[in-house]
Amino acid sequence: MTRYSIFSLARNALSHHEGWPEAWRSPDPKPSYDVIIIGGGGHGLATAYYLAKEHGITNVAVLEKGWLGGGNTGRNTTIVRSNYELEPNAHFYEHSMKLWEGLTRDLNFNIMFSQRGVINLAHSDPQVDAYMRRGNAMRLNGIDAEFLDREHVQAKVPILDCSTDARFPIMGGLLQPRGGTARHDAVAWGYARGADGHGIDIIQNCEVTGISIEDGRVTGVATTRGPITAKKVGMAVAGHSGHVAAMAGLRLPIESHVLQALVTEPVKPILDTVVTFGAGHLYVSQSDKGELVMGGDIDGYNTYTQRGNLPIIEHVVATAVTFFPIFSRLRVMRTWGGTVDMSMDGSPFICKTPVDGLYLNGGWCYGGFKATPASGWVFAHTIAQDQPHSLNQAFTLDRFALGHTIDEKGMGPVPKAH
Amino acid sequence: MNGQPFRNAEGGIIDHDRSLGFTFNGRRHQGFAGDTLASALLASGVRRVARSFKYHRPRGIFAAGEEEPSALVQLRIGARTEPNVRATRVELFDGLVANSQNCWPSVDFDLGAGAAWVSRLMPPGFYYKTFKWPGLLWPAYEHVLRKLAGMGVAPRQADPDRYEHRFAHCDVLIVGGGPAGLSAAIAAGRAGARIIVADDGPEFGGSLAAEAGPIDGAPAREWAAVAVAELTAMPYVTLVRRASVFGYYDHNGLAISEHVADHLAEPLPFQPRQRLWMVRARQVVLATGATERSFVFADNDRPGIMLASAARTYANRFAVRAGRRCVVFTNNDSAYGAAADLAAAGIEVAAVIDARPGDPGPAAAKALGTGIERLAGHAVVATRGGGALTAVEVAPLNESGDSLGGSLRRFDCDLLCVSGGWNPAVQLHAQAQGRPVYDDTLAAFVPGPSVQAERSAGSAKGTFTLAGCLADGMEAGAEAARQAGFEAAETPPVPACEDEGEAAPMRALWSVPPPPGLRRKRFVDLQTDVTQADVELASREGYKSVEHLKRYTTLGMGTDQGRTGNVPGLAVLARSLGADIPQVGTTTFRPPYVPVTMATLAGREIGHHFQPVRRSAMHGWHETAGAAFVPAGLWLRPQFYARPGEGLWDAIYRETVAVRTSVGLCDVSTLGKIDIQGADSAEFLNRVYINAWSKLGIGRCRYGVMLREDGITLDDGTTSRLARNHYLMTTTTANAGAVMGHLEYFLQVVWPELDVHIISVTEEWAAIALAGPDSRKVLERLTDDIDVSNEALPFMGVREGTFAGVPGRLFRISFSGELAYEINVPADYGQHLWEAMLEAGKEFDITPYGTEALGILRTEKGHVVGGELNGRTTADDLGFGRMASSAKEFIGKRSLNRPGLTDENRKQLVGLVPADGKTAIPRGAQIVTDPDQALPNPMIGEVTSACYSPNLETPIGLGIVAAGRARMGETLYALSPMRGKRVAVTVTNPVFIDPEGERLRA
Amino acid sequence: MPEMPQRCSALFDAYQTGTFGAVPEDGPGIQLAERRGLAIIHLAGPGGDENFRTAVKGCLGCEAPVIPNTTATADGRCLLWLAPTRWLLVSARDAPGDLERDLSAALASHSGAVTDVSSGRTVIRVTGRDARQLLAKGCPLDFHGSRFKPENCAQSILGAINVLLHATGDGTAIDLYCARGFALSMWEWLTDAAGEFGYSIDVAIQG
Amino acid sequence: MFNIRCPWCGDRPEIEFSYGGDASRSRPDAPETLSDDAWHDYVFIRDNPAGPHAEYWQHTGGCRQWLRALRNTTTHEILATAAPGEPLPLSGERK
Repeated sequence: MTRYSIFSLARNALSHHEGWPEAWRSPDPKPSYDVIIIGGGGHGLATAYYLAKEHGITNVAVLEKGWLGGGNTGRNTTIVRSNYELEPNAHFYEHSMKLWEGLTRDLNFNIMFSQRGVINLAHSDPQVDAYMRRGNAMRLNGIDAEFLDREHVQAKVPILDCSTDARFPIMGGLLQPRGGTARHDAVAWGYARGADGHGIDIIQNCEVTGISIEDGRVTGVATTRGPITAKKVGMAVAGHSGHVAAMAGLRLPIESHVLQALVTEPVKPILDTVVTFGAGHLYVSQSDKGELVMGGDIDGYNTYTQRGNLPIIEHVVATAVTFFPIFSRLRVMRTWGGTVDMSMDGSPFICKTPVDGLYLNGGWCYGGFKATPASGWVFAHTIAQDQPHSLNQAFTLDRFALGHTIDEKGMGPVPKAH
Repeated sequence: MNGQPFRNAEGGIIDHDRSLGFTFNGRRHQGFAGDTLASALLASGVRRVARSFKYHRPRGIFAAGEEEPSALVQLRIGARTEPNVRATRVELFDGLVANSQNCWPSVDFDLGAGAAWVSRLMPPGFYYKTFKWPGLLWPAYEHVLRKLAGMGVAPRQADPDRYEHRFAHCDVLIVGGGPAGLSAAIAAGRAGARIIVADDGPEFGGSLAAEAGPIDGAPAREWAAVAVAELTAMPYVTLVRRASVFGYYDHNGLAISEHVADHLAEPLPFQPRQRLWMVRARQVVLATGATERSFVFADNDRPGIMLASAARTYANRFAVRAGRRCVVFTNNDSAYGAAADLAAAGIEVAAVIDARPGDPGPAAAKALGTGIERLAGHAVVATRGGGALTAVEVAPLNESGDSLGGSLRRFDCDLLCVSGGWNPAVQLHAQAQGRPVYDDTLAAFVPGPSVQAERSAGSAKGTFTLAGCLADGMEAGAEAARQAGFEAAETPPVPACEDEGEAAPMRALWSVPPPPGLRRKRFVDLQTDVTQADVELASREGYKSVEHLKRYTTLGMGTDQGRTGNVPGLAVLARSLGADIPQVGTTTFRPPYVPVTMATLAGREIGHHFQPVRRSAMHGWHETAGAAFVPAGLWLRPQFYARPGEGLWDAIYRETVAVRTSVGLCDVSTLGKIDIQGADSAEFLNRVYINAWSKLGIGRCRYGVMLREDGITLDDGTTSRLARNHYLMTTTTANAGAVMGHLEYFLQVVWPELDVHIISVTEEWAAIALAGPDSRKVLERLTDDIDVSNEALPFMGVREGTFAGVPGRLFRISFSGELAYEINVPADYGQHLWEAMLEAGKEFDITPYGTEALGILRTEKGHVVGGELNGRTTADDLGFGRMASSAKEFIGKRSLNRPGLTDENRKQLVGLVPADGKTAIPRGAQIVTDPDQALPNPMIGEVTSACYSPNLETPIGLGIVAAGRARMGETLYALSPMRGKRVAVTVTNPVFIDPEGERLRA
Repeated sequence: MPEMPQRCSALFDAYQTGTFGAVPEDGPGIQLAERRGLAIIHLAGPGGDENFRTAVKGCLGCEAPVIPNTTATADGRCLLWLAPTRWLLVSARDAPGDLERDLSAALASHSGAVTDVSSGRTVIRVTGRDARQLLAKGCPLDFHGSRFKPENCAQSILGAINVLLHATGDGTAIDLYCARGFALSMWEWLTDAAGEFGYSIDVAIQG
Repeated sequence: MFNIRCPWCGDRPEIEFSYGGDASRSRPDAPETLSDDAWHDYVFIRDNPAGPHAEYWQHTGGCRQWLRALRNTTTHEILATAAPGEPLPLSGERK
């Protein structure tokens, strides 16, 4: 694996960049592996990478039905944060944050992690209290958080309409300074290159069509490129967890919904922070290219179409123009949708399943991208050790039966509400 | 003609008599009515219009329409400024101001062009490989990179214009008003169908306006005018100009952005600038045309290089010569007509370079005529020039197109017209879930089978002759009408066009090899500055999927969505992979097809109208009294009423104390109110609440708690029995809508057999709480038909009667814990009653109080609200466990036996007081046992409500604390690191005032 | 005991007659007027039950329509279909309390519910040549004359506000019913949207 | 922007409706007689199919009636709608 650096770039520039090797191989699947990861998105690739790096397990294949990073890794709004209130989430996402902070160097691939801060705006006293409660929990969990009152919000984001007579006046905001954004595609590519460097086979255009189980234990998978046996199989296919798990006879507490996002045409820097709203659904940041990247609520019904509809976009944009009046004349350039696993409490699953040797990573709702490093890290641990790490021991399938749900929003088993 | 050296004195469809002045980069220019900014700039001889995104190379005008990748400008100044506007889409108006963007200090001398010098260090993905060390410096690098990127600038002020939405319905929506679209409209319109025709230009006709040959022996534009006149006379036809259909959604829902007033300096009074149409069409005809494309060759981006069709449009439509001397480079017949028109307009055509070794079709050959040199089997391989084109190099091309033969020949020229073939505009078809298929003959993607009720016609379908487009349109329009239910629709006869003869096949040529030894950039995508070498590098590095290519190189990610660059990019990728184009496939086509302003999408529901405001019947009084308002869902509620000179907390404490010592009144109209009638009403209440309702007497009310199906508390409130089968339920303000939907679900879906009718009467009744020790005395002055004595109307009693002359209902309930009542009257009388109560209470110094005082009063009494009803607490957590009936089934009961819900360590509602009796308990604090414990410090609870109690003269709070009920008297710590506060708190009973309830029963 | 006071409309403070907006030469395209003083009663009951229907007709003189989104009118009283078991009774000639009492009495032996909502609804009449264009700015219904016909009613949304629409008489006037709390927002929505066509606000209609 | 055919009001756009989730299961008549597992499945587990999906909607922006729809989750085609007590055509359910 060629190390990337300014020196290798300069050296290759001399030969007109004709000497760069492939970032990862495109091997044919072998008949058998120790571990198969279904899903070549960020989570699956990170899992493979950490299986090799942390656990020395390299006889691993990542099977991807399309192109790697082609699911929600390439469709999200690139936000990274760990501003959770409930303990299991807080510790897990904070572990992810720490991995993010070292990821560029760990992978020798600049994933352009930009800690520009994430602000959640509050528009009423109860919301202020709720954010205060969350921020205090973060601080007591060792996570950075600050409360900005209206004047400080205005100073940090001068283009916000902070007038006191606004329809939903901004009363303040919860800031996580270490939050920010990362280049989403690069995360998949960096992990793919890293995993490949450890000898892991990343196999694109290979769809899993069946999961083989004998005596309650997984033995391999059927694929469009033939059967492959494996001692352990991990599913990391969020958005499609339901029907992949169904191949193993499992039914999940998950619905698939579409989450839409959009970007505007690029403009010179006007927004240096990630901003989210408590009145109307909107989160927005500005990419390094200058595009404003926005997301909002899910469309609110089961769908696998990976495309959305106009009303949600209208709402997202109306919210944006209301709070950022200068956005009005900017133009939306692209909209798209991603299919997300909405779980019954808004929190994920990283766990063993009732089938021995079969592991589930899914239920990410909106939160999958920022979880990528820790998700791979603990999933690798769970697979390698056949037991969860303390960071993911709460993210089980049986938490509903046991009454130990992790419900940040308190909306109950209504997936569209999380 | 002064100042317009490239304008012909006659011709085109502009108004030569109406001169318009405009300013570009600070220089004054002239154009004519009917011009676009691009045509006016070309007429004035302005060649360099923009700088490119990455390398800051000089760029000119490349196209004449929406597909323009290069000539992006900053249009207008001040609050109406707009970045990244295609000069080709701007209709000229007098006083227009435009500037080049992404360059400094000017478009002619741009320091950013220094990027070209280090461009070798900037292959695709260079940033992934660098800026990693030292890690801390990435923010600094990023800061610089962000400023370099970004193209135009956003306005600094709010938008002064207005934007509208409208819904529309039709039998047939026709997208595009060119030859195929107009034909389709005539066919469908004559059949009687309700149709909408949307065209993105200022006038209908598309290429008929100037580029097409004669129809029925007359200029094509006359036929178009007759067609438009016929359509305008049809009552069911809507023609929408300047309207781009940008989104094709489910169930034939299409979105149009109409530029109502962009062609004016500013919109007329009350006129929207732009309008979003949301159309539901039974059938759709896509007559969206086709986009010409270029070739990849060395330095193919200089100002002066232009699509052949664009140069033709400038000549024919605008009477503008896009250059003095031109070379035409083509691989198909269409450029010959262009060459002929350019020659006719007075441009010297130095040569036609045809990549095809053979002859063009007869019509093309005829158009070319004699006297223009034609080089067959040749290609333009490189260009010369500084800031703009000065010459091209031409060489013979071998059969496979991958090497050059013979020697270079140079043609001096200032205009190179390129025609690499045509891409049918399949985007909307693809958005409608159609899958475009690759047509080898056309070397282009054409529409595949339709999934929704749509069909393509004309060049959008790959039909490139005028007669073919007209015939296509007629057939598509008639077919669409038939499918929409107008079965008798006939295909009108196709008017006579000139016989164009058989066109010679095109030669699929994407990229021309460079002359030996010449290493110059060969652009695939002009807007994103992606070159052939970039595409090849991406594929070499493993980014072989077309989606990886797009993301790694940014090919097609520009504001033009790769209109001209995508297909050549696919071809180059295919070649470097050794695959063919269909194998490589396309990226997904996503809305919007053309960029749409955020304002158009937002419409009028922004700012103060972002969401409607819900107001109580007494809102006007509150406003007059100077209340501060707080949003509660969509409601605005009075927060407090400060008197002149009074501070916020003074007012709140005054209001609070007034209730405890004399009497106050509060607008509680926002609470949800649900009227329940029917023989099974009590049974229904039994099923939805945890407690029992069968024995509630008429004229009595009761507090109830309802759960979600997972056993968690959903809502609480009182329900009153008004008559034998008639109840009135109240809900919290926040949950009113959710509870109504929940109850309707169970009545309509689960228990349809119950004889119960429910209706929300929240809006019918104004509700006023009257609270305080003097409240009964006030009440006695308001009503004379109800005995309000304690004996006649005890706590939790309900009566109907008359209040200040208005019939209404009286509830003896108390949220504050004082002797209190709630009076409901029809909302039309709400303000009357409110004022009458103020009058009646005058001698007791009756005091209106807002939500802040209400919050303190209920905290003093230990009543729960949102912080406690947080969607994670059970009824038992909140102290209502004993209310749950074991004798009956109720919603959520079955979930209560889950171990996590019966865990004795669950967080339970408790009261909190500061251990020192005076330090305020911070709102939003978390509760720990040891404040000095190293992080992470385990939190055993949280403060859910906190305030200063002016009645107890001490801070108090409510919290939910693990096993809290077993901790009475224990000292814990409320920590708010966000506010830098830590307070020792003692756990108490959550009811601080009158725990025995003597006051409210007084 | 004081006299029964006047009912006070939610639009009382905002209501100002006159002509506004970009009025074309042939006059404003929209006329707006509030209907005040109506008795509006919500009626629930088994629409399919012949006895119930007979009782309703006996009391009101008009049938409870069973075809969705249609209305029935008799003698100044109009029943608008809301749902299979729900109607809105609107009368310009009855006092709300009397009508509620009479109807309740007539239906006493039937399943059903009679609820006075006269105060809870605000009614705005929109007329003029651009009336349907105006409504199409915020309501997704098909307002074409062949789809939304005279004496049709429909419940939908206008802007973000739930609304009941009734094409009264020959269909040139459309009455909008919205919840009282939203009335001012809807009024602002309508008057803002109508500016483009020019509009007049006429004296409120009593009944 | 899809339309849903309200069994009473006819085709109306999705913005008039509120989603009510999976309608392939119905609430058990007597939850107290159900096993913990069966109740857990009812409250929390979904088939979540890629294809026809029976689901509840409420016409909240219209007649406020709940209804069931059979909608293809891969195309958004509405295959059928029905009032709550009526059979949902094409869904394969047993009456």
